[in-house]
Amino acid sequence: MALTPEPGAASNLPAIVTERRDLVEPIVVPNTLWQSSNPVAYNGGQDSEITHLREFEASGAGRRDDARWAGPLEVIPTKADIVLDLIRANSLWPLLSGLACCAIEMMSAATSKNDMDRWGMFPFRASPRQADVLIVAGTCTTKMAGPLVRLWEQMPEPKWCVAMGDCTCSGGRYKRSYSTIQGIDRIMPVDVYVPGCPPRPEGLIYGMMKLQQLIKDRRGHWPDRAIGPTVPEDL
Amino acid sequence: MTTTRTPFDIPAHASSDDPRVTLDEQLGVFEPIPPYPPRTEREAEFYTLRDGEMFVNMGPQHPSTHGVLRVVLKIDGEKVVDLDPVLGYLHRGVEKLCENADYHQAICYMDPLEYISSLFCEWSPVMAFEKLLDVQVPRRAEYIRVLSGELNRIASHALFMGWFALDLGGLTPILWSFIERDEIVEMLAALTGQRMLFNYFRIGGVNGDLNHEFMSRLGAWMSKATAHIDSNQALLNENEIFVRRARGLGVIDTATALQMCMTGPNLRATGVPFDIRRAHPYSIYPELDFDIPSRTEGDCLARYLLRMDEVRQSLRIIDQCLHQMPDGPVMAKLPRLIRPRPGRAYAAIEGPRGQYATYAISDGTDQPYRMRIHDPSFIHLQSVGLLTPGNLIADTMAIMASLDPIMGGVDK
Amino acid sequence: MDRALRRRLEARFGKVLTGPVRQRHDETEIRIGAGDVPEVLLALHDEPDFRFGLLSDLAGVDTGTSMQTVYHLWSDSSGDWLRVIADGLSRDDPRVPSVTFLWKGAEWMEREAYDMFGITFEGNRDLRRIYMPPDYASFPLRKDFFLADDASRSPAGGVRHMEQTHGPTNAEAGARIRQAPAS
Amino acid sequence: MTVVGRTWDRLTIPGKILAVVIPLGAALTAGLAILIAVVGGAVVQFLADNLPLVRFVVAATIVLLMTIPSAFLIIYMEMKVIALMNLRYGPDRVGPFGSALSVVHGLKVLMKEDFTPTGADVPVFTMAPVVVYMSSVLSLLVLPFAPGLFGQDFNIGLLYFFAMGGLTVVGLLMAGWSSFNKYSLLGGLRSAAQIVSYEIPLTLSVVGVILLAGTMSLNQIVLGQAGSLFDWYLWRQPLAFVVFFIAVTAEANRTPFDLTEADSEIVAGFATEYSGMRFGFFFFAEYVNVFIASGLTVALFLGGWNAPFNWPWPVTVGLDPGGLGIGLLLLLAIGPPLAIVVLGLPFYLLNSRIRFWQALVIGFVLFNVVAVGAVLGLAFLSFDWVVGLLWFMGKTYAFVFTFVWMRGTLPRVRIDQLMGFAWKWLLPAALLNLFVTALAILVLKR
Repeated sequence: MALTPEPGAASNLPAIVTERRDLVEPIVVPNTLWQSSNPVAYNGGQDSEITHLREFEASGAGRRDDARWAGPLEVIPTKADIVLDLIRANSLWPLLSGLACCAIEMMSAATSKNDMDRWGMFPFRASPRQADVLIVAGTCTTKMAGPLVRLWEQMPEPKWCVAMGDCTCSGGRYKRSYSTIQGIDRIMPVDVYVPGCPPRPEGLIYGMMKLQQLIKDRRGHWPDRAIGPTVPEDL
Repeated sequence: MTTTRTPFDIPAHASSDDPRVTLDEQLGVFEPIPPYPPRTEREAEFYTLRDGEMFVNMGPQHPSTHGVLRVVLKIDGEKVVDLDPVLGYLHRGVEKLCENADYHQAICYMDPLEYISSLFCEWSPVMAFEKLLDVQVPRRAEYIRVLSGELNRIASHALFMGWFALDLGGLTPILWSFIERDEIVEMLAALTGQRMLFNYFRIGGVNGDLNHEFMSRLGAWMSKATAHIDSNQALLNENEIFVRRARGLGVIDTATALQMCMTGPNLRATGVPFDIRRAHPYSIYPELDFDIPSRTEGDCLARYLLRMDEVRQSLRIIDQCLHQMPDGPVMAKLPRLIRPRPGRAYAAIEGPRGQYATYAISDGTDQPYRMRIHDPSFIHLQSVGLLTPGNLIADTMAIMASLDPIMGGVDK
Repeated sequence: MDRALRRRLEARFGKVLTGPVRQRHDETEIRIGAGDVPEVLLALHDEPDFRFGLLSDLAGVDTGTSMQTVYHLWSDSSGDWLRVIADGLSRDDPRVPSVTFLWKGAEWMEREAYDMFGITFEGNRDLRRIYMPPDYASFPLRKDFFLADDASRSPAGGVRHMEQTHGPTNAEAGARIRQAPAS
Repeated sequence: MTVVGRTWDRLTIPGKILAVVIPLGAALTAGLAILIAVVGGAVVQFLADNLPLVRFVVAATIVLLMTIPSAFLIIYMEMKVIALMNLRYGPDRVGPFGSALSVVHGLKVLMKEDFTPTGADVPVFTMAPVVVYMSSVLSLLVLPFAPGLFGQDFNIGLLYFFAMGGLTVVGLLMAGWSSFNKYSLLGGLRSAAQIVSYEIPLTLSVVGVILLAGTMSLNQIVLGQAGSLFDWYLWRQPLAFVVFFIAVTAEANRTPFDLTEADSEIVAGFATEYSGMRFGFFFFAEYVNVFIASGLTVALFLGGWNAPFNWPWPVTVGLDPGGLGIGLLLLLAIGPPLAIVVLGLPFYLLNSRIRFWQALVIGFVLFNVVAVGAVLGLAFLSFDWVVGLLWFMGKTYAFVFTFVWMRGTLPRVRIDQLMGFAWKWLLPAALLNLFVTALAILVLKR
């Protein structure tokens, strides 16, 4: 499907992404299909200034594979990775950080009725240094974006992110709001999206089990991660 | 001799609210001091350190801030000297969104405000819109509203109990209270179709009539509810450590509570039996027989025990609703598109945390011209700054939990 | 509806009122000038006729032509909510005396009104932004602040705060400021 | 492609493994034989001359290795017991009944990114977990597990124990200071205040025991409680037992005294900035401390490895395999198959859906169970250290369960209540106990 920009589109935006390399770079996926009825409302239509991920990519630090997956374990035969991934998949400590409504359902998923502990996902760590998976549960506002990104960057590799709820997946019911982020995949990489407003606890557990499957398929590898919304290759 | 340090001495660095976080290379420190000169008297006073004091930045991600509250604590050792709550990390602009939505859609934005007592967030705007429209709600709908509302109140108080215990270090109460909460929420899901954000109340009634699954779940739960609540409380009420920590902590007297505009259980714990269900009756509450519990101590333990008493009263109300519920329609006859006459309406109800109020202005179009949401969490969180100084760090969490704020309601 | 309250209010504040006392449902509404707010509220709070001890709500309103602050009070001597509207604040520089000397709890509500409307409450010792970050420039609940149809499709993708960068003069043709009804 | 390459390709996987292992084994054996022939005598002589040193090194190594499985066991126990107290299942997917989950957690922590925050004092930051862990491990060295089964029998064993336990606070303080984080600092200072305060009633409460036993060697203290249930020091020192148990809970940083890592107050306390295996060390040290606290309580007050009753019958297993002569060989050859068939036959006869080979498999499994049970039972009857170890571990894990139970039930105390409790109640109680004990000994001995 080839789409051409409409004549009225802003010219300072980058072209439509075509390669996988390009998908890694931008934080804000340029939109050329639609124009706001009031473009000035967004500070003159300027780009986002959240560029830390872009700078991180440019610095090349993310491409060093230090102690993330292989590191000192490179000497072990490749098949050992399967075991390591199994271990990682079965011990996912979420970060104890709820943003809004979904946090209650996240807690409900960990409590007696829907016991996430059964899969080894229970010890909710209060400190990001010890957490493996960031469940972004609830609406992320623009004021919260900075702290949230810092939390993500404070987590040690390997780490994963689960976007829980419509607000974190795409903006949800706050899609017109002046102060919410329209999907957290604009500021940080996301591995699993769990839609729903809020999703049931079973939904979150299903998402976490999907994450386990992804880990077993080696999805957490940093260079393979696409930053930004998941856009089809042919767009 | 005390040395003081003002914000001007600190080299400029990025604000924590700025997404482009850059740590100062040489310092490597992130002080919560704002990088600009103080703009108000209070800010200047707070962000000036005396000898031996330091700031601790609690939040926006902290296990016991009940969401994304950020509290800057000024501590001297373990003692909290002063604190400055920083809000807005969950500000979603609901009031503005409501002004851009029509009357039915506006109710949909209400649910996520106080997400563990959503029905009360819907109730006050619905009542305000009904006042604007001069609609008479069918009696059966009123009974269903009270019934589901009181169930939601019990769920909310159950979570309060769990969180309060969790912030005091207890692990088990929250899991036990979540069992009750899950049962109630599943029951309401059978009634409303959603587990948390019910979106059940409509202008002129409720969305649907009682159904079989709801009634059977409710009956099964009611038969064992009292025993469950008693066993959950036995875990805490007879626990010496818990009682010693909560008693005499964060005492607030009646005059101060009224000055702080407090309502609900937090006000009633100081000795004023002020409950909007009795003080300014609405719905069918005048026809129901229930007590307004109140306590005189005004401390954290009183606030906790008072909520537990309220749970018992709610059970009474549910029982009466089930026995007295009349037959009839559950929705008033209304046009699809609502255009109230220009005017203003104010409606307040008693929720699990206090007074939920909505002030709606209509300009004759199908969208509210202005919709002001008054939320008790927002008001009560304010008094943390009054109650905490002089106590220890651990008490900050206990006091905050005993006031029971929900950040969705605080930040709107 | 409490007719006696209306008579008492008219008798006590007859000179100060800028409009008629209105009553509808269980609400009584009076309008006063911004400068009279402290005296009127102090009288309502203290005098034995009224005893409005509880400030139920404090809100700002942008009527499109002027600003208002609205106080809702509750008294155990009356069955009505009393709404006090301080009317006629200028939209360029809205100023009104603070009521924190009566209700300390009004402080955050005034901060919120300042954050959302830019109303300056004189006497509030902590009047700074409460929801939006300190470097935010606009006042979102003002009527000349327009929302996008869909912020997620805007160029900045909703990652930044939405700011109001234009006054009503340079708004496009379709944009019209809603104005409150005359009532 | 050479001949070797083709041959290699034709080999099956076991063949490839054998082709590597057999030459390697042969070479190693040959090398070892030469080595032993050349320097063996000297090494043996050296070891024989320095037997205490050898014993110490071996014991330290074994104790160090022992901590890891016991920590895993306690972690699993805590997860499962707290889950059951919370009316949920707890881990049940990884391993049988989720028993492998604690190992999986441990291995995962091992493989996380090792992280040092900006501004941290790197050497101190790196050393802190090691200090904490080693102080726990070194305390284990004097703990008597069973008669003849202990690391080292110091005559100042108890003193050494408290000295090593007090070293923990240094590690926690190092962690709190070097992390460059205010929560860590608060946690470290809290732990310093807490452990230093509780060290005093802890030490004073055992002085009564020392007076009674007349020694500070833990082995001798346990021997002094030999006999039945009523010879334990618990009955002669009940107040000391209560004081000691409370103080040791505080020393091990367990609920309700877990203020140093109170996650609802100071995020994770001293461990806030630690990730990866460094955090793992803290995590393990906590559970090793639980084990040590329980073990010490058992050794001091509950008779250590002594059975709670006088062993009522004399145990003599007069088994002489040599007496059977050639019959032993026949028994070994015929006995097991016969036993397998005999054990499996009922399943074949009673259940028509089980085939014969399946019955044989069942018989084989049952035979193994029976054989292992018989050997263990024989060992239990023959060797007193097996009996002692079982009693010691049973009592110790009962106490570990108590610690877990308290964690599931109790809220956390506040720092001022904690300190006030130590100084206002525990210390006077410990002193009172000391004076009363001393007076009683003085009066009774005269």
